[in-house]
Amino acid sequence: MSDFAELRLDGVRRRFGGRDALTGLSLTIRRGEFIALLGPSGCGKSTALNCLAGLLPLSEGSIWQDETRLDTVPPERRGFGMVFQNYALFPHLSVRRNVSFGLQMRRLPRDEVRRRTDEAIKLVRLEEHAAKLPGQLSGGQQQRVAIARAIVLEPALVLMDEPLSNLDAKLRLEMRTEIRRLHQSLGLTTVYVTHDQEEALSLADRLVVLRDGRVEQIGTPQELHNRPANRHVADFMGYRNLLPMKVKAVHGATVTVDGAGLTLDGTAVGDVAPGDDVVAGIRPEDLLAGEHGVPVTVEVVEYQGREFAVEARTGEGVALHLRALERPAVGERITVTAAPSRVLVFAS
Amino acid sequence: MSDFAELRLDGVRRRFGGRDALTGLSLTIRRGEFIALLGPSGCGKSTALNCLAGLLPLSEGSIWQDETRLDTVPPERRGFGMVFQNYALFPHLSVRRNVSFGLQMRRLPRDEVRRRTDEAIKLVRLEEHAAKLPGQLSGGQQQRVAIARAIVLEPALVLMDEPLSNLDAKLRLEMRTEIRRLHQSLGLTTVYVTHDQEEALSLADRLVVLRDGRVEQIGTPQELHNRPANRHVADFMGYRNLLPMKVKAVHGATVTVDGAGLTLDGTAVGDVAPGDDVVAGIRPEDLLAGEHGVPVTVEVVEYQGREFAVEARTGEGVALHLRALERPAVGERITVTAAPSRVLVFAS
Amino acid sequence: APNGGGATDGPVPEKPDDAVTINILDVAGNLQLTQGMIDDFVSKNGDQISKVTYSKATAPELVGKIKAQQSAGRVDIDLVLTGVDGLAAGIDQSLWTPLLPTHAARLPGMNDYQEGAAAMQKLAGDFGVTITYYPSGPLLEYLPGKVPTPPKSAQELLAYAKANPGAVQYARPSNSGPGRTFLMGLPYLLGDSDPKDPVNGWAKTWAYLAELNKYVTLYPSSTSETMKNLANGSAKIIASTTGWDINPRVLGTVPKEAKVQTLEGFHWVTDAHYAVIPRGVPTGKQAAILNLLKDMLTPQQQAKAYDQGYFYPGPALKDVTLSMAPEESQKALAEYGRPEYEQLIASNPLEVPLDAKSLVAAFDRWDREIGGAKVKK
Amino acid sequence: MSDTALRHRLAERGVDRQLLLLVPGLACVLALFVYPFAYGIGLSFQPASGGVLGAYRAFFTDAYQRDTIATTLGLALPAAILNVAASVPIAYLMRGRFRGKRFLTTILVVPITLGTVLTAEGLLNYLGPTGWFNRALMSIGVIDEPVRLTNNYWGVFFSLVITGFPFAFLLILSYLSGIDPTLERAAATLGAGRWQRFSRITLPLLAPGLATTFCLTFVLAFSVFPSAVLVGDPAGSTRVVSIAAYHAAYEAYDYPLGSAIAVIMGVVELVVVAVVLGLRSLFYTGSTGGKG
Amino acid sequence: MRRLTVGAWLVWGAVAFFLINLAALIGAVVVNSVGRRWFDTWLPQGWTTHWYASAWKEFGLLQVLVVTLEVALLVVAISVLVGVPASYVLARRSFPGRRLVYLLFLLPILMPPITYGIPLATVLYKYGFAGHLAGVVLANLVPSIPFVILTMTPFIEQIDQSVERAARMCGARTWQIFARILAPLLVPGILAASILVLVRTVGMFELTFLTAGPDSQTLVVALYYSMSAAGIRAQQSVDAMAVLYTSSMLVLLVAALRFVNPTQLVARVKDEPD
Ligand SMILES: Nc1ncnc2c1ncn2[C@@H]1O[C@H](COP(=O)(O)OP(=O)(O)OP(=O)(O)O)[C@@H](O)[C@H]1O
Ligand SMILES: Nc1ncnc2c1ncn2[C@@H]1O[C@H](COP(=O)(O)OP(=O)(O)OP(=O)(O)O)[C@@H](O)[C@H]1O
Ligand SMILES: [Mg+2]
Ligand SMILES: [Mg+2]
Repeated sequence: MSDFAELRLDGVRRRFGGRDALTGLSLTIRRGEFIALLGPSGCGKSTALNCLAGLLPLSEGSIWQDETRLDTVPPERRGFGMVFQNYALFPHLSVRRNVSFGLQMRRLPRDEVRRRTDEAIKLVRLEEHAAKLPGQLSGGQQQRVAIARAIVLEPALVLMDEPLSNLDAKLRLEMRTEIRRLHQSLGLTTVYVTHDQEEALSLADRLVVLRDGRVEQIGTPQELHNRPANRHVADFMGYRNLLPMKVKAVHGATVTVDGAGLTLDGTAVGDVAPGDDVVAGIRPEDLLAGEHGVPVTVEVVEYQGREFAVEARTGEGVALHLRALERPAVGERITVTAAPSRVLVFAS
Repeated sequence: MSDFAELRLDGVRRRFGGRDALTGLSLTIRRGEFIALLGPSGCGKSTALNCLAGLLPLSEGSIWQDETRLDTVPPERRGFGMVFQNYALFPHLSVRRNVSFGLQMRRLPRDEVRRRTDEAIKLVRLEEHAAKLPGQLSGGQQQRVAIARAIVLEPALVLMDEPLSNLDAKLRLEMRTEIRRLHQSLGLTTVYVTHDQEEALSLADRLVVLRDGRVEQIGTPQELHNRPANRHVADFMGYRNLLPMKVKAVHGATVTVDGAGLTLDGTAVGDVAPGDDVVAGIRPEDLLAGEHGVPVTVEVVEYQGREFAVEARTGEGVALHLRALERPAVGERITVTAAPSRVLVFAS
Repeated sequence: APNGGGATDGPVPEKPDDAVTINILDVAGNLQLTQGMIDDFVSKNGDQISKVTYSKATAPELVGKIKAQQSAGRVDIDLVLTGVDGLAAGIDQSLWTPLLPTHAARLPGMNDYQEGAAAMQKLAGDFGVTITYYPSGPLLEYLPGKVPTPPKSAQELLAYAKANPGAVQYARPSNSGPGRTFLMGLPYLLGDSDPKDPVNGWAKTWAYLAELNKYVTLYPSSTSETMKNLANGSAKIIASTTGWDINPRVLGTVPKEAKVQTLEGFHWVTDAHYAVIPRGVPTGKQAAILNLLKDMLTPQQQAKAYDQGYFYPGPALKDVTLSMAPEESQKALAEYGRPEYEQLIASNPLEVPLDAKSLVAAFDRWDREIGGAKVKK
Repeated sequence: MSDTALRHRLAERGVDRQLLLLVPGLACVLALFVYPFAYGIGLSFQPASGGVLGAYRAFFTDAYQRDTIATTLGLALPAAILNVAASVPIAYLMRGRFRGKRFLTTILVVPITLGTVLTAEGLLNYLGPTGWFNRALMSIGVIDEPVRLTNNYWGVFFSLVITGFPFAFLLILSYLSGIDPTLERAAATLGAGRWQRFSRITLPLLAPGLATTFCLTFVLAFSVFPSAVLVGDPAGSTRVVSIAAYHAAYEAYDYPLGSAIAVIMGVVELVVVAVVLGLRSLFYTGSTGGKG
Repeated sequence: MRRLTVGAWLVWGAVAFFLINLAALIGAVVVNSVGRRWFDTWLPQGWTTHWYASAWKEFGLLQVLVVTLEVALLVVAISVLVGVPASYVLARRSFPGRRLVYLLFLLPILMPPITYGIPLATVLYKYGFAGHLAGVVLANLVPSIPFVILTMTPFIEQIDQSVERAARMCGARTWQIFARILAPLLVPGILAASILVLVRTVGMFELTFLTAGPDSQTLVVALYYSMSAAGIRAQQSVDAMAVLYTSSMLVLLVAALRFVNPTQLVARVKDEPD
């Protein structure tokens, strides 16, 4: 198995003891793409990845690599690389021998093993640490070993299962750039699992949002960010204000909703009719303090470097999250509005 | 021990087997303040907190509560509340009994225990879960139990040791607001340990930045954000571009530095003289694409919702992190500049 | 314990002041025969003995235990029932309270020992009182179905073993009564120079055992094992004694039809059980024990020693006949007993066994040269 | 003030009043283990004859005594090796979760409850010349003479296997489940087949556990006493050291010799354990991925 | 679902062979203990429970069982009382000499009981403990206390220390922490250790054998005597006694396995779903 033009998952389903962990995942991965699987804990992300890697047999569906059926091939013969959440480095082997393990399994000539190992170690900038055991490395370094080990085989596809979740904030940012760089410079095809929307947005060419084992939406980061398909995706995409409301009027794509003492104009996502219960989603950064609008009382103010994150409450007691450039005083009353194009109305 | 006007740490030092984990921490905490201890892993944050709580004896120095010496008082009699990183809930006691534990230790009358427990549980909105065991709660709920348990005693001081680090991104944001709200509404005095600068900035009235057991800087969030005292603090405060350079000229507060093929004007922090080796710190968001400036090649582009995070490389191979509103193509050449007021020059 | 704290030496009263508790340690399997006698005495003499506790141990531990208790100054074993081995080891280490001749007058039964028992009593010196006795062996036991013509002399036995390798079995002597009786009986059969001196006087015996060893595949570590093998046919001829002949057949371990055979020119090597009192037992208890022993050495009580052939015949006294025994004994022995024993006992010489030291030397030599010879060096 | 300073200095090094909690345990071990052991060593240097080393000389110059060491090692080493070697594949197949695992584990661990006597009786009854085993073999015609499996080396060996295997199995199962299963999966994605995953990842990580297990099983087997008497040939091929020690102390009343033999036994065993643990230190001995 | 390889078939075959033989071995004893007479045949010539009754009577099993229970409970209680605090310190604290102390606690488990049993018995006899319940209990403490320490130390280690600190911050004194927080959390561990110690003590032959007196024999020792002491006994009643012994041990073991996951003896890991 080596290179391919596309990889197709076709109605992939996996059950655990009668419960579906993943249902009907259909997805085509093109060569060179960076795909992120995104979703809350337990939504089936790892299950999907393991099915793809061959570590879990499918309950239904099939996986195709161009015209070859892949789901009956054992993992060791799929030729994919995988980076595990906790890295899964072999604790008894040095960095060098961790990286060369896969090459040795292929019985490549010694010289080639040495050459390619050195190259991979250099790529992840671990030359100085090549002789150490994984236990002697920091989290970020271990992470890099795991990546080197996966890519040294020049795999057709690299799978990564929340590779950054064990790192601290600063390192996470750095490693994120690193991963994207490697993907680009080596021309890899990558499937990346994460529950962090920021990470997914910043890394991927396309995102697959999962919930309860089902696909909620597939699209580019922009698509997901600006037009989440439903309230769950919106919740995940940073629409922190999700207000249950009722549709009052519909004018084309623009709907007027009210509820909890608020009246807003927004853009409908999906079909809504007057009288429907809906959820209006607004990002904090789209709620602007202005002359006209809803009066709210400032409750909590947080400094965020440039701006202030504010939690405020309407007269009816609904909490709203917004941003302000100047620090408002706690208890101050301000008015806020949002552009109708920035208010998404989801059928609930 | 109960209320106080201020709490004073005076040259607090703690050694572990000959190695200093914390040296010369002097700090005055005023009633009602929210202090954050910030620093990378292993810098002595938890040590400082545990010394304050009385869980670790001091090697040197003293702690004073107004005029009473506190460092010889055992923890159970200092009357402080503490929220632990992993919550440290009593796994065998229900939520209610976790919260009431401290009251029972004080041998308060039954009625009062019940009343105050109910109140605290209501405050953190866990009424429905009062009878459950901690193991049956989600991370955020456990977090709230831990807070309720700490504040039910109406402690003079609440200590929190990275209370949010085990939560996922979305929940972390919510709980952060929650903690700030409780601090404000109950009029608590809080000392909060974190390694996340964003968290520290958004929560605290004053920040204490630690490194290797030493205080690097104490100040308000704005002070730290805009005027970090040295390169380490800057690194922590999001100055992602830290470029080693040489001072070319000094004109009052403005210095001209160059190195690695770049020449920049910046603002000196501390004393610098021409010829000095310095580090220039620039936040990614302060590096602007413009007509004139340094030409760089785009290497990695990450989508971040509104803007794009870009890693680019100068002709001399120095990596720069910047932001762009439009997606630049990888490989594209652009020019970037930074306002001199936004470039900080640290003596190194 | 009642009377536990009284003086341990000085004159022994006729009776204890108060009823005492007696702890009896049996290292010889003797209680099987005598527990009935003791219980009987206790039930009739509640004023002397309020309670008896019985316990069992192996002979090798006896010395260590008593010695340790004596050096700790707190002896809580009041009466020991032992075979020759334990008795002798205790004499050697001066563990026992001398009972004779001081208390000879209190034990009139001792005058009525039968011939063999009287010889055994000599071994006990001043310390032990013989309470049961049997002539033991050596006997050969076989199933007539499997061995139609049993060997009649030592040489025939050897020839038989040679012809049927693995068919002859005796248990490791140091673990087995029949095993050691066979060992001690051989010098008489073979006409060795000094049957009482295993080191220098047993030349023929050791040679014979070594020769026999070539055809013995197995020395089980207990007599029960040899009995089981006889029963299931994996052994054809095994060493036995009168008691081991009768009792296992009663118990059903060995088929009823098993037969015994003696070898030409054989001498009985007798065996007995003794009662001894460790040093350090309070005089009150000593008095009670002496009264108990006196009672045990009466013909009515001795008849109980017939048991179910466990130590056949069992009584140490003359003229204690089977008809005096409890009905159960009579029934068992009527069915499984062998009338020919009476004749055999009467017409063959009785020999006392080796003294303890020689016996240990014999065991050691047997272990090294016979039992251990199978191991390739 | 200097008192608090000292207290602080000690506390810095981890010495404070809580350490008193160790005292009862330490006292017990010192009084009941170290003291008797030292006493035994002392006793072994005071034989009735032959000077300070007389008891040791008596042991080593007498081939009959000396050979007990070889006999014991000849029993204990193969038994311990077999127990460990047999446990590995079984435990390996029982990693992970499957239905009936607990039941199967329980069944495999049952021999712990048998005790020496039942094992001995069972072996004598079952493997004896007319036991079911020989009967079965003879009735299907594999053999026509009963094979002798008791009252010799094999009887003791089997009893050591029966009593030692469950311990080895439990320990190894436990060590194996301490190895992070994702390591093998990682190896699979790197192209390692079943055997390579086992031999290059699992086995090396298990090696220290194997060494520890081997030591513990070996200790059990090395001290074999009752079964050597009951199913063995205690005068011959299974005259193990403990029989010699028991004989010397409790049948010949030669306490110095008994103690000397016990000391020799301890030394031989510690040598074996030291060799094995020495080999163990050649392997990686850190965390195996599980939260240990 | 998982396909079995040849190797797996071989291993399961070997396991089955072992288990079949084991079952037959146990069966042989059980059958013998209820058989009337059993010579050269497949099965005995009749059945009876008479041997159980005679074993009960002949070996004074009631008293033996009482003694066994007393010894086992005392040993368990003392070793838990002594061992748990020690393992607390070993789990929680690092102090100079910690490794030495740990080694000291490890040694009695690494040494065959008979090597220290003989000198121990001599010493216990010297001080007048041996031959009584006290001596048996003391001797059995030697491996039991270290055993409790070794099993409890990892157990305590995995209880988050900050729970104790949290209790302290709530105002609890040291003893309150022990009584209200640690004790309830340690119950499963203590239970597991206790049952394992119980099983070990009931099964411990050497030490009990060397130190037991007439009134302090436990079941194993009585069993050994019944097989090796002088006198004629029916094998069947010995077997009956062995069956009684094994059944009681089995009950204990099955109970133990309810509390201890056998796979988590040395390493405490969460069962990873796969
Ligand atoms: N081996 C298994 N046996 C039973 N259920 C399983 C198993 N593995 C996963 N599941 C269940 O399948 C569902 C999906 O699990 P999966 O590990 O794919 O989630 P995830 O999205 O990776 O979550 P996380 O972010 O926590 O890793 C969960 O409900 C989980 O409990
Ligand atoms: N009990 C201890 N014994 C020895 N060294 C210790 C101990 N506790 C902490 N240290 C050392 O003291 C230093 C400071 O530790 P501390 O726990 O205060 O760091 P921290 O800032 O809280 O780090 P983290 O963010 O990882 O929690 C570290 O180098 C640590 O290794
Ligand atoms: Mg997952
Ligand atoms: Mg910390």
